[in-house]
Amino acid sequence: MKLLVPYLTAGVTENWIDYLLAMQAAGADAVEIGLPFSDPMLDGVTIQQASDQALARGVTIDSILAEIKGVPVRVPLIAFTYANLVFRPGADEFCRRLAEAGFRGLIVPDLPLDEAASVEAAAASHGIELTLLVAPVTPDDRLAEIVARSRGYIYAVSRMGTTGERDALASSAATLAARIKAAQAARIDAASALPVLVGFGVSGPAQAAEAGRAGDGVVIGSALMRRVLDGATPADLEAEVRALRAALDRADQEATADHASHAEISGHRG
Amino acid sequence: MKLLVPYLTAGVTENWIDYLLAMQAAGADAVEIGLPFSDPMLDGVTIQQASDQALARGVTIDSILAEIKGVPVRVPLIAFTYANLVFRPGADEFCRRLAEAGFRGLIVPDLPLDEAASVEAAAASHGIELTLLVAPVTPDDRLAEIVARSRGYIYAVSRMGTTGERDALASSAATLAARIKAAQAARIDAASALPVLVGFGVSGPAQAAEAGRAGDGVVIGSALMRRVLDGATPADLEAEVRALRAALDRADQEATADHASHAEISGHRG
Amino acid sequence: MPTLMTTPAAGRFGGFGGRFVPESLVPACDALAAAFSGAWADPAFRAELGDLLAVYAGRPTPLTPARNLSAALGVELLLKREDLAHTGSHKINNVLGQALLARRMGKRRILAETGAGQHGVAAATAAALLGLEATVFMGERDIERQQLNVLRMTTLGATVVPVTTGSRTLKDATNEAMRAWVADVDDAHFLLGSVGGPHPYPWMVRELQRVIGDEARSQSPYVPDVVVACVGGGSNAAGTFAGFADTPARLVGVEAAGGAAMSSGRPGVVHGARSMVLQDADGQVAEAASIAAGLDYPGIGPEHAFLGSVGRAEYHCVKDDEVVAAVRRLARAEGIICALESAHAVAWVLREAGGPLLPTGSRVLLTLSGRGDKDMATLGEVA
Amino acid sequence: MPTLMTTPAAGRFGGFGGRFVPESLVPACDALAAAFSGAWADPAFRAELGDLLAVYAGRPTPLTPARNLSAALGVELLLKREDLAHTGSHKINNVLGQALLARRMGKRRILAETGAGQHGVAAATAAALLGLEATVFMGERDIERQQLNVLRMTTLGATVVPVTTGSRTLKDATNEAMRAWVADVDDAHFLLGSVGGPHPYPWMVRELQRVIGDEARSQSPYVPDVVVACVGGGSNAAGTFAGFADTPARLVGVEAAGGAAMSSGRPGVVHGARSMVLQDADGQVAEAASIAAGLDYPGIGPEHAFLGSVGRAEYHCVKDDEVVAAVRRLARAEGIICALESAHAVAWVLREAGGPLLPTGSRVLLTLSGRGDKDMATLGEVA
Ligand SMILES: Cc1ncc(COP(=O)(O)O)c(C=O)c1O
Ligand SMILES: Cc1ncc(COP(=O)(O)O)c(C=O)c1O
Repeated sequence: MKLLVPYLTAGVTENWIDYLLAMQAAGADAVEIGLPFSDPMLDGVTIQQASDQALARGVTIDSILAEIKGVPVRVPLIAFTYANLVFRPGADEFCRRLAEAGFRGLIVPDLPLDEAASVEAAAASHGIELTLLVAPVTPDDRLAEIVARSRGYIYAVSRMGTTGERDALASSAATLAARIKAAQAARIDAASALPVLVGFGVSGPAQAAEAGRAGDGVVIGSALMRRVLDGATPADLEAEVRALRAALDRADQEATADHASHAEISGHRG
Repeated sequence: MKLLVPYLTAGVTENWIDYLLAMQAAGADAVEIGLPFSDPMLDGVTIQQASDQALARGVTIDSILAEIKGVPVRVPLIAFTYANLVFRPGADEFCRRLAEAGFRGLIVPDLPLDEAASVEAAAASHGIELTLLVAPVTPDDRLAEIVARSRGYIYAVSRMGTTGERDALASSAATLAARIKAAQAARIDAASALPVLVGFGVSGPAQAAEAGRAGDGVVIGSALMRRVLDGATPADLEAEVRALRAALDRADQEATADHASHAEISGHRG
Repeated sequence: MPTLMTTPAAGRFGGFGGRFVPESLVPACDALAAAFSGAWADPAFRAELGDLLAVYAGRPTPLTPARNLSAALGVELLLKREDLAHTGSHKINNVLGQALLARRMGKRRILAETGAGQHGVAAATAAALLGLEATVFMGERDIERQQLNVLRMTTLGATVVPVTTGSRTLKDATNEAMRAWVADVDDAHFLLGSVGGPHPYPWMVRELQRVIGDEARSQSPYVPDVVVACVGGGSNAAGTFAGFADTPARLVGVEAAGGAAMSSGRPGVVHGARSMVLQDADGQVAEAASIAAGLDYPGIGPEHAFLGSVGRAEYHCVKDDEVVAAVRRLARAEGIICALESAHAVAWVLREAGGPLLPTGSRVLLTLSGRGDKDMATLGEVA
Repeated sequence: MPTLMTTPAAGRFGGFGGRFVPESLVPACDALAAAFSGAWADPAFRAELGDLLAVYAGRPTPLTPARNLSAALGVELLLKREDLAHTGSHKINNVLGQALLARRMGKRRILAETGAGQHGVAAATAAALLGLEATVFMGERDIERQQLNVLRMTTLGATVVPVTTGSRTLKDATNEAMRAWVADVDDAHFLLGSVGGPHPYPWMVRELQRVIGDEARSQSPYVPDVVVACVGGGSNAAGTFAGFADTPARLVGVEAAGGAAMSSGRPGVVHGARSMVLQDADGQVAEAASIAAGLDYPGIGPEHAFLGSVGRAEYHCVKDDEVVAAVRRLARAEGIICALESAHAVAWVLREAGGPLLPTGSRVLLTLSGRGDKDMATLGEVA
């Protein structure tokens, strides 16, 4: 089965939790929860706008975590945010609060390998999986190290660029996923089994299927957040995610004609 | 008798000749006719405005001279203009045209002694008297030379500054007139007999009388041109000049109680 | 004295600096660091840059004794005149170096962020001179208040991209420039304008700006007691300080009260480096607020955070009204209209001269980072 | 070669020059000529001026090879960078000299006329530096199109007097300044901005500007074939030519087509000197019309009239649209935004390069008299 991981900016609207539940209902395998940051350096216009909108509504990390805590989600939640929000309270405290709110994983796009050590340690001590990103330009030796150190899954950045919808999936996505797979094949530890998710600029069922074929699944953010910003209801969004789910499953069935695929995101929520 | 020389910007209004006749009728001993120049460097705002207005009406030197030629004026006319208008056709040609139009004299305020030779020669050859100016700052030796070379009269610039009305006559006027008189007294030629006229910033009967006491007469320009620009009729202007005449005559009678004064501007118009 | 202002290992200045960038930019930062190391050690590169600085940019800039102000204030004030450098500020020192480097690296384009527009103008200038395409990102709010510089950039052939996100000022322009870099990292060099950003920028830009301090040091008849410069990102200050770090001179950076990362900020990570940052309790970056667009920035270069933390440099701040008064006072006393940014340093001297921070008789060297033509409209409004 | 550009006897350059001023000003002109003769022969005065030019005004200005334009045009083009001088043009050379002289003569005030505002800014600057009061006369029309410079002058503490007479441009401002001088000749020095006016101005201002030509001569690796400068009143050209008058270099002055006193004027007397003047059949001075406020003047300095009459210098003219194109071309090719005035010289080179007036391979030295910041609004309008 190919994994579907939609992205949702926390606090983007008052009823943002309803979108989260809709994503789960539509068959998401996990959800990336964007903790809005004032300076989202790696995000395209859609997610910038969603972040600005959330911050303008007055949400804080505390208010987001408090809201999320009581929500009946079963799928793993992965926090997606920037380094400054992690370091401000301290990586340890930050991860503690994430864990307490029921988060499973953390992604910090402006925290490359070289700067990650302290956060990796803090995350590990709180049972939070710190997922690292691999880019098309990442050299082999570095890629191998990222594969070794990433937890939860491995995030394959499909293209050089920011998040955001694109007309077509970049060819670099397939190449990169294959390189990651190759690096995993050279290992015998748990890292060899981590799913490879393709993200950044995947939009629509066709691209999702294509990205799914390249890796073990997809992360879809801007395409969904665009709908939310444009006023889609949770039900609208659920339909959108269902369509992605279906496209992904179809791609998977075609693929399993050849060989089996057993990707899974470790752990389910409390 | 003290001499009264009013100034009139040629062409300032369509009926400017009427002002000239009014001045004569009111007892002017001579009239300075300003030939308007685009850049009247030594004139204050009033005469600048009068010049601008005349030029804006489209007058030219030719048109002015043509208008003046047929006019029944008996008093001497003295052209007051700037060097560039003299040199443009050439000093000789310029003076020829002045003479032909019936002018008696010429004053060029931006033509100091040192630059005057060619114009002096041209003027002399056409019977035009080139009057030179003396300023309060003119040193004695230079003043003596101006006295020697000035023709028609000697123009005592009453103050350091441009033409234009002032609240009071500068004390420099009396001092300068006295210095000129002293320089004349040292001579035995015609220059010793030239009238000394005080001008630049003389306005109103009281100042005219005061200036008249200082020298042999006054030139009054801005104060009259102000009235013209403000819409005074020729009759209004005539009254104005009569008042000046009366004040000047009164001052003279008081003075002749002491000693006789016989100033005259040489020559009367054809 | 600690060994300061040398090549930082892995871009770290004590606990500050580093490289907090997307994985996509890591190879580019590595390549840039290697290229700059190579170039900086290459006499031919140094000679070419030195030649441009001299015959093109007008270096050395003079060190002007401010005789009238000195007499009035009771301190001896020397002004390092970056306002006389081509394009009107110290920014030209940095851009010429980076543009030469970009060409050496085979890049076709440069991307730059700008606040006051001085860096944007300088970057557009260097790009024109060296035949590179230039795209300059500028916050919409800054575009409004720095029209003159926008016109200069477009006249130089640069494309100015208005940034409409966030506070629509320098920090957002920087985000946008980095986004554009990620998308075009092969062809484009990100020509950062100050000593912030990921390694190697803080080191590289400081090295390119040290010409200010080196010149001033050799022009000054003595080692001054105090060396003062304004601090936005901190490049003119870093370049100035570099010339005096190994002397007993006190190093003073002056920030805008509304953008005082050192005085009011906390450690944080923005734009690729760990440094001092104005931010709220969550870590959301605060909007700075200064009359000087070039200081309207919530962060500061990491080396300053370090120099401050170890006590080698002091950082103070001045308020907008002091700054406006300083522009006027300097103009009337010395006939020099400096940039609002530079006037921060002047304002500090005006305020402190004769007091405990700057006792009577002090010998002060102040870097006048730029000229004030660009600020005349702003100044007209507060008249 | 005739003996050119030496001290003119009684201020005469052949049949041009002289002193056509009201008697009230004659003693002041005499005193000024004597004072300048004395000062110019006084090593202490020269040293003080030289020091200010170096440590304050940023001299020497560089001589920049315009490599990209040279390659494109097929001529070797060197730019003398007066745009880098303090206040942004060559005008500072003259004002520092005259302001020092004014102080030496015990004057308390300076009066200045200005067109583009560059001379006004420079005069206000020198006055501030040397503790003199400054009053600057500026045509209302120029005030409108050079707002930036008006703000600079008032920031420097000068009083700007709008002139509402005549064409409300430079010539009228000059009239007004001379009127003001007559009224305050004891206390005030009339700080004329170009090589026009009565003796000693044309000679004095040329001597104060010859630093341009002298520097360029010593900076240039060769005697150029052609030396080019724009001509308003003609001070930057005169200063430049002075350095090359005794060489075989051709001297070329470039006027605005709408203010081409040499090409379209006739001998005449304005503002105290006999020279070439745009005028009508009566001798009424014509209004010039140029996009460059600093060239919007119907006259020219008398020495140029002389150099032209004896064939030592050539004078050509270019049109506004060529000038605008030249600003843009230079900006994009070399990263230098020059003043609209200076762009006249550039435009002539652009037009003639490769033609009979400027054959391929010519070595050209061009004085870039000022920078273009002040013209950005104007340029924006013709975009
Ligand atoms: C004139 C001037 N000074 C200072 C600065 C601040 O930059 P930094 O602190 O990097 O010198 C700027 C930035 O735009 C500037 O234009
Ligand atoms: C930059 C610049 N160049 C040239 C001129 C013309 O003056 P001149 O011909 O005396 O050099 C001016 C006058 O304002 C100017 O500002």
